[in-house]
Amino acid sequence: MHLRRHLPHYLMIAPFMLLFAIFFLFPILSGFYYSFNDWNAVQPAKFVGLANYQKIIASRDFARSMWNLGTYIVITVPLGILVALGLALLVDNFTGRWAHVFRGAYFLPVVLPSFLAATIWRWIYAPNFGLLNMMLGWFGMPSVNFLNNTGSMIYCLIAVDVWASAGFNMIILLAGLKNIPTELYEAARLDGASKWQQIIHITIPMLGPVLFFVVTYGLISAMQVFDKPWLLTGSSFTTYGGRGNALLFPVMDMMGRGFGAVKFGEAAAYGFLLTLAIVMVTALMFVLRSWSDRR
Amino acid sequence: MRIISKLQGGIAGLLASVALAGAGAASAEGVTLEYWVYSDFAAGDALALQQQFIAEFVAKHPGVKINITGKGDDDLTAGEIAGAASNTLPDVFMNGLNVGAQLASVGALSNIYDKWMAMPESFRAQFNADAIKSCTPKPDKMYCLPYTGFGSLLFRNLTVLQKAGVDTSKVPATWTEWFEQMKKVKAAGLYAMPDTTMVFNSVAEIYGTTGDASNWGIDWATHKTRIDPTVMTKVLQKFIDMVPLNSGTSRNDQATKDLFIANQLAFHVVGPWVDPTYKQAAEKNGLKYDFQLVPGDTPDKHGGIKSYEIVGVSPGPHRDLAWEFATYITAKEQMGRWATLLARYNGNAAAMADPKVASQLLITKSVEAVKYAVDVQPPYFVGTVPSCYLATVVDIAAATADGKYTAAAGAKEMISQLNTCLAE
Amino acid sequence: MAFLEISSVSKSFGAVKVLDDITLEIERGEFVVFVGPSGCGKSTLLRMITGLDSPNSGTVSIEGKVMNDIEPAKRGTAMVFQSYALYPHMSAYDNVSFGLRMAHTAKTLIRQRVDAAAAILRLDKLLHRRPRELSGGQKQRVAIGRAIVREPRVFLFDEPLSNLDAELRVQMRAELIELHRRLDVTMIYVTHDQIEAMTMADRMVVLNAGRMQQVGRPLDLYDDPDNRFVAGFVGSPRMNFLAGEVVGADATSTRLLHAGGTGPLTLPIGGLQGQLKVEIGVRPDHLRILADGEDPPPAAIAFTGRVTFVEELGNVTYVHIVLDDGTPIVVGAGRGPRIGTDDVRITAPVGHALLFAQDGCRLRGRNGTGK
Amino acid sequence: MTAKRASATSPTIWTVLKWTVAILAAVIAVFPVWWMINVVFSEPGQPVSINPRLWPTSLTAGLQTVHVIFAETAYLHAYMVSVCYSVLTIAGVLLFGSAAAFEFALFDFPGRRIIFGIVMLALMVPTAVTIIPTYLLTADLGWLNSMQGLVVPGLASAFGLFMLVQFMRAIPADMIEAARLDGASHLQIYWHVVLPLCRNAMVTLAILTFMQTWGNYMWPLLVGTSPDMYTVGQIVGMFNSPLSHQTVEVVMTANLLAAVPPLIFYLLFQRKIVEGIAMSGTKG
Repeated sequence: MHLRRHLPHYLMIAPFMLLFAIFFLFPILSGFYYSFNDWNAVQPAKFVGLANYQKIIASRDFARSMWNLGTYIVITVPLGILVALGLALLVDNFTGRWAHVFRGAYFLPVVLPSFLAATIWRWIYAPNFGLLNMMLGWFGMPSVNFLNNTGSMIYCLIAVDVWASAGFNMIILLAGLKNIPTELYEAARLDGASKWQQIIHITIPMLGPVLFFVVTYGLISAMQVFDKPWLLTGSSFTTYGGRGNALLFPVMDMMGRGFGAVKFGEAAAYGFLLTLAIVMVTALMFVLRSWSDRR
Repeated sequence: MRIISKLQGGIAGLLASVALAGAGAASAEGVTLEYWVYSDFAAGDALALQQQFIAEFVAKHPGVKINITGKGDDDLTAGEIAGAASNTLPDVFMNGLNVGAQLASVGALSNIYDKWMAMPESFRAQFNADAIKSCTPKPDKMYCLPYTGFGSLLFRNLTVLQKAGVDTSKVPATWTEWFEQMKKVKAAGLYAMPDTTMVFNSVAEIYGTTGDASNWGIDWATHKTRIDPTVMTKVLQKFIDMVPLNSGTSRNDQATKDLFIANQLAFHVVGPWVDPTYKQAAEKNGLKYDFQLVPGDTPDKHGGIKSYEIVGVSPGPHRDLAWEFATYITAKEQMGRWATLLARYNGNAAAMADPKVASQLLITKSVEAVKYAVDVQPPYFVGTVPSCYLATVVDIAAATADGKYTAAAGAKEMISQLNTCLAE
Repeated sequence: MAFLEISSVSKSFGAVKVLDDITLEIERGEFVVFVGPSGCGKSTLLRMITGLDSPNSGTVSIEGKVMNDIEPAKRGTAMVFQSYALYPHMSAYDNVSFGLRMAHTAKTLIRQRVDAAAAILRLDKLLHRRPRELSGGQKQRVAIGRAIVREPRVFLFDEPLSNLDAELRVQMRAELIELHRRLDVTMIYVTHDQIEAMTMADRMVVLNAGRMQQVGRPLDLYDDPDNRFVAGFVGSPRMNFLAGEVVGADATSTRLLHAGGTGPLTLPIGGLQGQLKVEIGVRPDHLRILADGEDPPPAAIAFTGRVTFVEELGNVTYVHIVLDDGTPIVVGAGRGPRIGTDDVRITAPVGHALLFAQDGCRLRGRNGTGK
Repeated sequence: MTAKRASATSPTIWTVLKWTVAILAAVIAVFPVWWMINVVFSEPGQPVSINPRLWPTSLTAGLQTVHVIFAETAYLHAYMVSVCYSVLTIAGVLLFGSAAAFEFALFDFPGRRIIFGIVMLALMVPTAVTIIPTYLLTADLGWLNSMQGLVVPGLASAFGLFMLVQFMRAIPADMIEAARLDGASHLQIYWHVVLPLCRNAMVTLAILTFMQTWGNYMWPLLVGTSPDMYTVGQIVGMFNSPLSHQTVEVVMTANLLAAVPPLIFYLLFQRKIVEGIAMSGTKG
């Protein structure tokens, strides 16, 4: 009786869950199994315990990629959201056709496949005659080899990243802005709040839940950054990360260890270390949210 | 537009041929061989010739079908490793010597030593002995047949050199002469060289101007680099010297070709594959260029690197037939036609010596260049060169050029880091 | 056997008891209103009848047939939701006909029934519109139309008027009563608004905290509530309650002291015990303010309080008074002279005083002459 | 006093500033795409160092390149494969995802929370971790070089489920109960009531899925090894390979052609896309 009553529910989720179990859960679990094995995907796996994990954590590339990832996230997530928020506030200040035009323009980069973004920006960053350097030239400044200077590389990536993702977040924040009742602003204006004070005291707090979504989603995807740095540095499975490994990131290192060095056990272990980091960061975000909700 | 048609026309042709072959297979019982090549081998004229080889081979082996598939460099490797893992390897496939060790380690390449030895002496003698040695890491282990190859050449933009007041008839015979010319180019406000510290291959090319095979590569027995500190010191000094002269783009960048064509860049050390692009520019935009051997420290020495693309056979059920096909396409006849059509050097020495082939300047220069050049990542098929090895070489070269190390300190640091990397 | 029988129905969600042993019989064609404060279980009871929830114990039967295991759609009931629950992506016509379409009714028959319902509800010109193009009252009518076309044995309404403004609410009330008259089917109506209940119901069921408090005709409940809850809930403004204590009792009468009172009061309720703490309930309309110098009539309740606030509504004036012990009292007075003084004396005939025990039960006395 | 001054002068300053920033940002956002188009429509053979391509110089040259690429490569066939891949994936993701989301969002049944939790946890595992095991599985099924191999493993989209569940949670329970009272079966409620109600979310998910499958590179590369399964991404990858012999404008033309479908898609459905994404974000 009990089961019969719930049967329709299980039938409806069955196709999804079946596919999920076969093509996600099983691979994840088998990946987890292989992470404790020396495995090149061909010969039978050889159990090595935690050796893969130890090896990765001890390796120079791991430290480097984690350091890069940290730097990247600390800048790109807040900056990206700040830019998106700025754009959203800007668009919100226009009405009618122009609001549409600007909103459409800012969203355009989101539509491009990401390999294109990286390819185009490689040319813009090119030394001497690249567009950016041409502009520096107008002001009499010397050419900078943006993508080959260990100091500037990560910022180049961040710029491309912000360029490509700001539009997406802008749209979400814009919707959040529209949901803030205008009465609040009117009340604040009657209280004598300046435009800036209105943003700080009304807009930002009222955007709280939306910002939470944007930040959490941004963090999760930033931790998996792969194709943009891969293409900006012209990486291949044998050499990746760019000069001085300045654009080496965990997923890149993982792919290199897999398809370059053919150590898939190690790559799987790497993947689970990264997964662990993502789960921890996400959990932290939720803890922070419930903490701030309680206050 | 000719180049496009040459290269990409192939994909369409390829599909057509697959379809045709599919239609034919219905009546023929038997075997289908999957044959994977670099994407530029499966496009345009190159594809047409490959198709002809296939047709000839199939004519002698009725009932056999061969599918040719083109893939980009990295895709080829990923596909072959994935294929090995899932037991869906192509029967015959190409790749670079430098990933040979990986492919052998996952069992994608079968040991063809017995089959090789079973071939008549006349066949075996056709090949470049060095290339064969690269495929044979141990006396009884052989994993590949050499296919196309290259030795780096020095492409010279004559217009730029003339503008800089360099006598273009005087090909630099030594590094010193060459460097003098570079400085003149710079003085004329133009770029002398691409940045040679940006990719491993160009670092290796410059290393070749001083060093040689005896002090290059990895000693896998001790897990130590064979790079010699005194040689590397000299090489690093060259990078330091070249810093003000270079264009900031790498040897492989499209931008470098762009600068060369635009008469902004004097020298481009690279493989012969840029020649079609430059030839096209010569026809269309009046680019004046030639190619020479890369000068070394002494007049009897030359820099640059060499390597081969290889043909391997997978250990599948069609191994015998696959081997037969591999020997067919690498034999003198075919390699001669290949070289004639594309003006590309390859590992079949007999074919290279054929007068019709040797009459092509690019090939004769390549043959010569290969004689002097160092291998990119020797020795092959022994160990997988870790990515930190390649990265370290490039990073220290670049850091030294940036002034973070003196040449001597850079060399010392590089070797110690390389040994650490190999020990990991 | 009654048309609709609810017997011993109990329901709890986790530890919370939502319905506690409800037994009720409803006759065919009756208009029954479930009323009570929010959370009293009235909506849950409605959902038991229609089958959206099932009871933990007890049965619901219609025309003698136990409905517990019958699908909601097959019970012959139709429900109008508080939110109307109209499908926003369908036109009014499609909304009304949805159930028929699900049952694969013939197209012509659907047309007929929808048109008939539309005619009753004056929806003819609105059938092509989407819900968002309809006003609140129109949406309400579409929601009712959706119920009508199913030709149910029982109509269920879950606070259907709470989203309407006051004027429209009054109008819709009248329309629903008219509809009930026309269709002559059983209707069960849930509301927390006792005025709505009073005006519409043939019979009212007052619920509180999952228990049925009293069932009866509206005026019976108004005049003769079974307990303090019903007394307080039915009628507006609420009944006044004065704390009191029985000081003497015999077979026919009770003497008691009460808040604000000047002396013992004798009520014609017999059979109580002395030393009993009680509450005296008097409706505002039965209270009267004594003019200056006027003496209270004999055998009347009389007490003194301070005026805090006067509501003059035109036809009636409510005077808010606080007694010394803080008990708030409302007195309904006709349009009269403005009250000038702060301290007033109030009176009511003893016949209108109801007596409640401390547990809220009505004390009717042994002779049962409550009134 | 200060307030008065501010209101007298700030509108003009504010307006000028607003327009300047807005236009500047628009230029930055659009320029790279504009530049790519200019590279395609320019005199061939002219290096970027001479012509930085601030505007197009030769329409015919660009069209010629496009024509040649279409005529002489399998680009059109790859379009077809990519479109099939995208459309089938979208259809599957929407169908399976919405059916599951319907249950997770609107009903309660034993195990609901834990099952949903597991799916959400999987959202945090990078694709790179699972790609090899998934590939091996697909190969074992004999699905290499087949459309089902390309499509099926990607159908159970945890992200899609998450998005649809978020959206469906906003559907009032009354609506579902009304449908039940109307005699709609479980399936009919799903099909006639819930699906039409979350059309916007479905459109958004379709678009995001489209962008993701269209740009997907690694999976088609592993699964579709034979040329008749090449997707646009793979063909473009061949043009872009590090040692490709192509000149800038040819490579860029190939790139642009890959970007055209999403761009057209965007221009046609801009409003829907933007609204859908806005909704999914604020609901989440």
